Amino acid sequence: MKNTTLPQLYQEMRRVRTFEERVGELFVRGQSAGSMLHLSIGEESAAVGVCARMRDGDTFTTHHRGHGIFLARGADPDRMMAEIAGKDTGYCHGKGGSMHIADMGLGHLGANAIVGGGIPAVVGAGLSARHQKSGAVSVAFFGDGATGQGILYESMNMAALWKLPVMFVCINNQYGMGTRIDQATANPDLHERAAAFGLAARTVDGLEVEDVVEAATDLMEQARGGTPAFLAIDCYRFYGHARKDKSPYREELEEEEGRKKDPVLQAREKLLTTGLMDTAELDALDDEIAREMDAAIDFAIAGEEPQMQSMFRDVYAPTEPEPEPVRTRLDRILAQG
Amino acid sequence: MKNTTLPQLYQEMRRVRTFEERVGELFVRGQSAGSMLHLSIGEESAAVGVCARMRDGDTFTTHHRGHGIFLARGADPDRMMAEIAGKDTGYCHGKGGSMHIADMGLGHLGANAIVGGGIPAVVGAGLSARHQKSGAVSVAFFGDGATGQGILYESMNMAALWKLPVMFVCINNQYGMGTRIDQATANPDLHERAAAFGLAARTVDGLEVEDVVEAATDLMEQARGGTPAFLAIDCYRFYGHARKDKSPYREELEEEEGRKKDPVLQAREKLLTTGLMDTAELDALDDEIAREMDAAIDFAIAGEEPQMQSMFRDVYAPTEPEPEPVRTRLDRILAQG
Amino acid sequence: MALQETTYRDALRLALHEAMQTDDTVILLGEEVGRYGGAYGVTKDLIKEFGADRVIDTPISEAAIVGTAVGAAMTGLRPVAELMYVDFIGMTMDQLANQAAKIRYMFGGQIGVPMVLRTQGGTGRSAGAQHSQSLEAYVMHTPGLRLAMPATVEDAYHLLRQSLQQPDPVVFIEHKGLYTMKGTVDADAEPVAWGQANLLRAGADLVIVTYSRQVHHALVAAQTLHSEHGINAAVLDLRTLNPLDFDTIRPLVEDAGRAMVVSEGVMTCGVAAELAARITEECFDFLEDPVVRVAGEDIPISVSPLLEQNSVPTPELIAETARKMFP
Amino acid sequence: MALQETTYRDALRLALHEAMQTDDTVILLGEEVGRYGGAYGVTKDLIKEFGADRVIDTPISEAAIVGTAVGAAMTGLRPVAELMYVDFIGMTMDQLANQAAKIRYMFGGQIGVPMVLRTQGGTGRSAGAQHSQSLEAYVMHTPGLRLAMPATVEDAYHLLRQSLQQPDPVVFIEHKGLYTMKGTVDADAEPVAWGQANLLRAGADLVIVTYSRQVHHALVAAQTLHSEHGINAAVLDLRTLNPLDFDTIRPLVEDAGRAMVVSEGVMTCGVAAELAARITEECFDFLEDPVVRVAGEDIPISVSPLLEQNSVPTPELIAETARKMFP
Ligand SMILES: Cc1ncc(C[n+]2csc(CCOP(=O)(O)OP(=O)(O)O)c2C)c(N)n1
Ligand SMILES: Cc1ncc(C[n+]2csc(CCOP(=O)(O)OP(=O)(O)O)c2C)c(N)n1
Ligand SMILES: [Mg+2]
Ligand SMILES: [Mg+2]
Repeated sequence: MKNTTLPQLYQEMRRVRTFEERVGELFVRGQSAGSMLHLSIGEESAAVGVCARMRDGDTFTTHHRGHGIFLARGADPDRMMAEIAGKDTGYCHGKGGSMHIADMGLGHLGANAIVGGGIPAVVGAGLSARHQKSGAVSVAFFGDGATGQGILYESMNMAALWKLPVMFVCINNQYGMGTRIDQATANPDLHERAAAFGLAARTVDGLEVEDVVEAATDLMEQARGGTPAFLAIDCYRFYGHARKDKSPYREELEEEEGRKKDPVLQAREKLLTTGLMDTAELDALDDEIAREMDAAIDFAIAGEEPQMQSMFRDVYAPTEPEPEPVRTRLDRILAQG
Repeated sequence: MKNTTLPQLYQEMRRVRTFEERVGELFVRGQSAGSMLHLSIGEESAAVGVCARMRDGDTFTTHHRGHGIFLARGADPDRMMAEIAGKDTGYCHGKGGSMHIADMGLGHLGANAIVGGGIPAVVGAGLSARHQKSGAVSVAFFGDGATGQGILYESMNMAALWKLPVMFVCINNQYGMGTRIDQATANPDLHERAAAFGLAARTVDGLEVEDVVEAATDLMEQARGGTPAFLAIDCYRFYGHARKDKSPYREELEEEEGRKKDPVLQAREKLLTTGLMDTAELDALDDEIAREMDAAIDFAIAGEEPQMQSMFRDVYAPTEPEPEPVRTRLDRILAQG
Repeated sequence: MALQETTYRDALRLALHEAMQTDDTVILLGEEVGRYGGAYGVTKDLIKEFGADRVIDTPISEAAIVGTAVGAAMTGLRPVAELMYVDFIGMTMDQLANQAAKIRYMFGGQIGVPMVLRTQGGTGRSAGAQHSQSLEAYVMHTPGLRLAMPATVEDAYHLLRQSLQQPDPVVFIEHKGLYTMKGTVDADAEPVAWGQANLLRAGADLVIVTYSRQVHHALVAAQTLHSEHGINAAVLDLRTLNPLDFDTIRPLVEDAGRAMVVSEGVMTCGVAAELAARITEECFDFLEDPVVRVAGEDIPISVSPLLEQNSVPTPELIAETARKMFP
Repeated sequence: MALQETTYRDALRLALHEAMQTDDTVILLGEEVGRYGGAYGVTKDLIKEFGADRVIDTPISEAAIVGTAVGAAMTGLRPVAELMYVDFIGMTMDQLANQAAKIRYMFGGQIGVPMVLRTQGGTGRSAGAQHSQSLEAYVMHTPGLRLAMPATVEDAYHLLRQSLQQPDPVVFIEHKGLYTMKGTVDADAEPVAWGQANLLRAGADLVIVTYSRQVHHALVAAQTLHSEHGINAAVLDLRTLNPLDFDTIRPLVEDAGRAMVVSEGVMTCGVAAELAARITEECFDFLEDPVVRVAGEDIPISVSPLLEQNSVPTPELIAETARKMFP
């Protein structure tokens, strides 16, 4: 099993943190495609802790705040950043962007800009895994806000009924946009709902990444064995919902407290206090990661825009004719007269 | 509180039973509008037991198997039967039929042919009741099959969050068409889901109507007080899903056992054994009800078909122009040439 | 087997059966597709042959059924999801239009979603406003979704087989009024190609462009027009609305100079609008008259059989309208 | 207050504010409409004035939001539900099309559903395939639903006020590209009546029929056509698509003899198809050319700004196309 020692977990979390900081920078520099950029700063242990237990061949979907998860599953930061910039060199040739990034090679069945939209796909992937006897698990990552969506319950019910190798991971950063979880439900103990549908269900605090790994180990094993699982991971969304949101709806004090629950710093402290790594080593690692992510920014900015003609590509399979452009069609029609 | 003595409850249940038998007859005589007729035979205690606790001004929605509920709330069997026959004399002038019957006077916000489709409306009615300080409760009646629909969970979550005077009543007749409840979920203890969303939740056996009344009394009081409630009522669907279904997917033995859970006979027995009514009285009552329902059939059959022109009525409010009929439009267009 | 007398319903089952036999990745999922055999009997007994792992009865969860099919299709299966009535498509439109239809595009061509969503629509059973609709326009308006609507027994078989070979999601809409229709299927014959319209009746005076059950209404009307009025109407069955075979429509309309489009869906903003607009654009100089739309009334469907029947085009309305085109 | 310099966004807020002040039964509900003030700021601060019982923040449950509005409207409230993006309409289509739209009809006229569903659509923010669509055609194809799409600051105010007086459900679609547009509102002036189109520019050579943001593109194009090519194009803003004001369209087209329809929605089976078909039917003998459709490409929207912008009609495409109509 890769990436489960604390130094490894720290490294992965730091990569996520730094990547997200660079995404913010890309935006500030006016180089991102739009402002719909949702940073997962503060949630790194969820992404890294769960992905530490995923294997080659496993599949997953994410919500709109999925950069960290994808990175933790092995994504190339260059192609990610290029996609976020809407470039042809990105994972999806600039068509998907931050909210619709995917990579079949890594089992990433797609991020989703529809809250809850990616959840049922893992049920289907679970059917495939069973059919193919591949031993793979499929994991749906989503936010606390997605617990408002009925499709989550439909999907959990099916997974439990069919005993599929499926896991539901709810990254509870306490907010859906400006709505705190206790303003969105009368019972914020989210795992209780999953239990009521017959899933193995737990909530874990995301402060210590190792706790997340422990919970993920337990539940993913159950899921792989045909008892679908649900894991809620408590954390805090450090910044606004998207790049332009300054979270005016939150008290400063709350934010201060919330940002103290920093899984990256927590792991760093622990590495230091346990003597697993010293400051120099950590600084060197952080620097190396900073360079990696700087390079991703450069790669993104240097990338070409997609070609205009690519607009009509991939609506249907490459074997099929492309849709006729409006302009071509109009020319043909007007040429009659 | 009306209709809560056992003789009254029996009378209401018998009315439902006899009405449904007549609906079957209407179908056999080729006088119903179509075959999408869903009889609630075996489920009478659910309709009668819950409705016994509803008051003037309360509102409700039902599923497609809602004749009994509507009747228990005071519907006129004549106009119901006429609607089921697709006649102008029916509650909805033959436009709605068995699955889309409603009466605003009795607070019936509508039956629904969409499984789960009528559920969220009670949340809205709950908002209205609160806004108007009317003290009314709004009750959604639905089947076990509707627990597959995400909108149920969305609605329960909202009701609990907003502390609305709303009640969810799941009539668990063990089947959604040919699918037994344990083939539709890994955890058939349906009330647990509601509890996980923060509702007051119970399951009650529907065999004894008085048990249903007791549970409904408890939960409706809570709902009226702002703790929304969920009640699952266990019973058995005596016959097929709709008029043409002979339930080949059920074992005969199971059906035999299931039909022993007959709330109407159970109440009758109890009336006899406790001496509250004797056989002669019961027979007289049953006869009177039979005559009432025979009259409903006659009324339905005697009713006029809707007028063709009524087709364009009530798409929009009466103050608005009606949609232009295709025929009129075509005539106008073709007259140009 | 080759030539076979059968029904629309059984031809559909035959197609599913063969697909499941020849391709192990084909699975069926939907409400009542297994033990019950499908609300209209299309999947009858398939569970006995292929087992509950491949013929999967689902809870009543339309949105997740479609979403599950999307995920299955992305990971190597070829799911055929069933939506019991097209009227329930409203619950699935997000999964259908935002997921299935857009995944290939959003992800830059990395992967397709080769699923089929079988469903049925139309009037004819006094089933009321929520069980009688013809909602193909929602699908046709959604780029990325293919749309097939068989009118004949042969096409019930061949179009479904072809749908199961498409690389992209196909919405396959049957008509509830056709299930018991009889006809023949020749499983070995070369079928009309996917995406091609089928000229079921030639006629030099007028082209009636239609699909699904209205094909039969148009054929009846064409017969009346011929025998009673000497008008020769061609009847073209589109078979698929996406792709739309305009290459077949164009020369027919150019020759006849008159076209009528017939659709059971409500007129406004429906399939008939698209067909009329397109024919007009492409064949304007050849048209003697405006393209005439005969379509569903802009109203919900009633349960009353009388109102129901008159809410959608009838053979009489088609014939009567055509006759008025020749004053 | 009377005449007021404001923005599209603030004009909408003004309309909501006044409606809430004058009618105690008006409530707002939706995701982030309260504390957050709406994703695009339309409902900013209304919660402060009217409280959380009338400005209701909901969980992320689009289907139940619409369903709740339906129930509230049936029991005496006048709910204004907000769908943050029209792209999410797929989750609500059952509640919208099978419930809200059909309740009056199915129940034989017993009751209406006087609710407004406010939402916004369109391109312009690199928001990608699931946040940039123009889905009004789904609504226009659904009998029972009214459909209003304001293009101007005045209409943002007046159409919303009027929508709040309709006896039937209104889907009210704003355009995300217009929120910061400036203009004036005269709250005391007699507005253009509900259901009437507004001729924003006269012109004898060609009628451009459009709505929402494309009105502005058409006006720019008309200006270019006039100044650079001497072509006089009229620009008609439909304002509501249901009701559709054909009485205003007809004489304009009959006079000009040439018409173009412009819509940001995808072309196939979209609003442009309906408009083109209808104009052709009704004005056939007056048309020199086929009615020309300038509409969204039949593709999803990309996040890349370059591809996004070119996926929908631009002023340049409108002008260029119009020019070609006068060879
Ligand atoms: C179906 C749908 N509804 C609403 C939105 C708008 N929206 C985007 S993110 C978001 C909040 C999601 O909260 P959560 O699931 O907790 O994820 P987080 O942003 O906190 O990571 C909302 C309401 C959307 N994108 N899709
Ligand atoms: C949305 C939707 N899906 C499927 C159906 C078809 N259908 C009608 S009733 C039914 C079973 C419902 O079961 P349940 O909710 O238990 O009610 P019951 O029939 O047992 O009273 C199904 C699947 C429907 N009408 N609506
Ligand atoms: Mg969150
Ligand atoms: Mg049931």
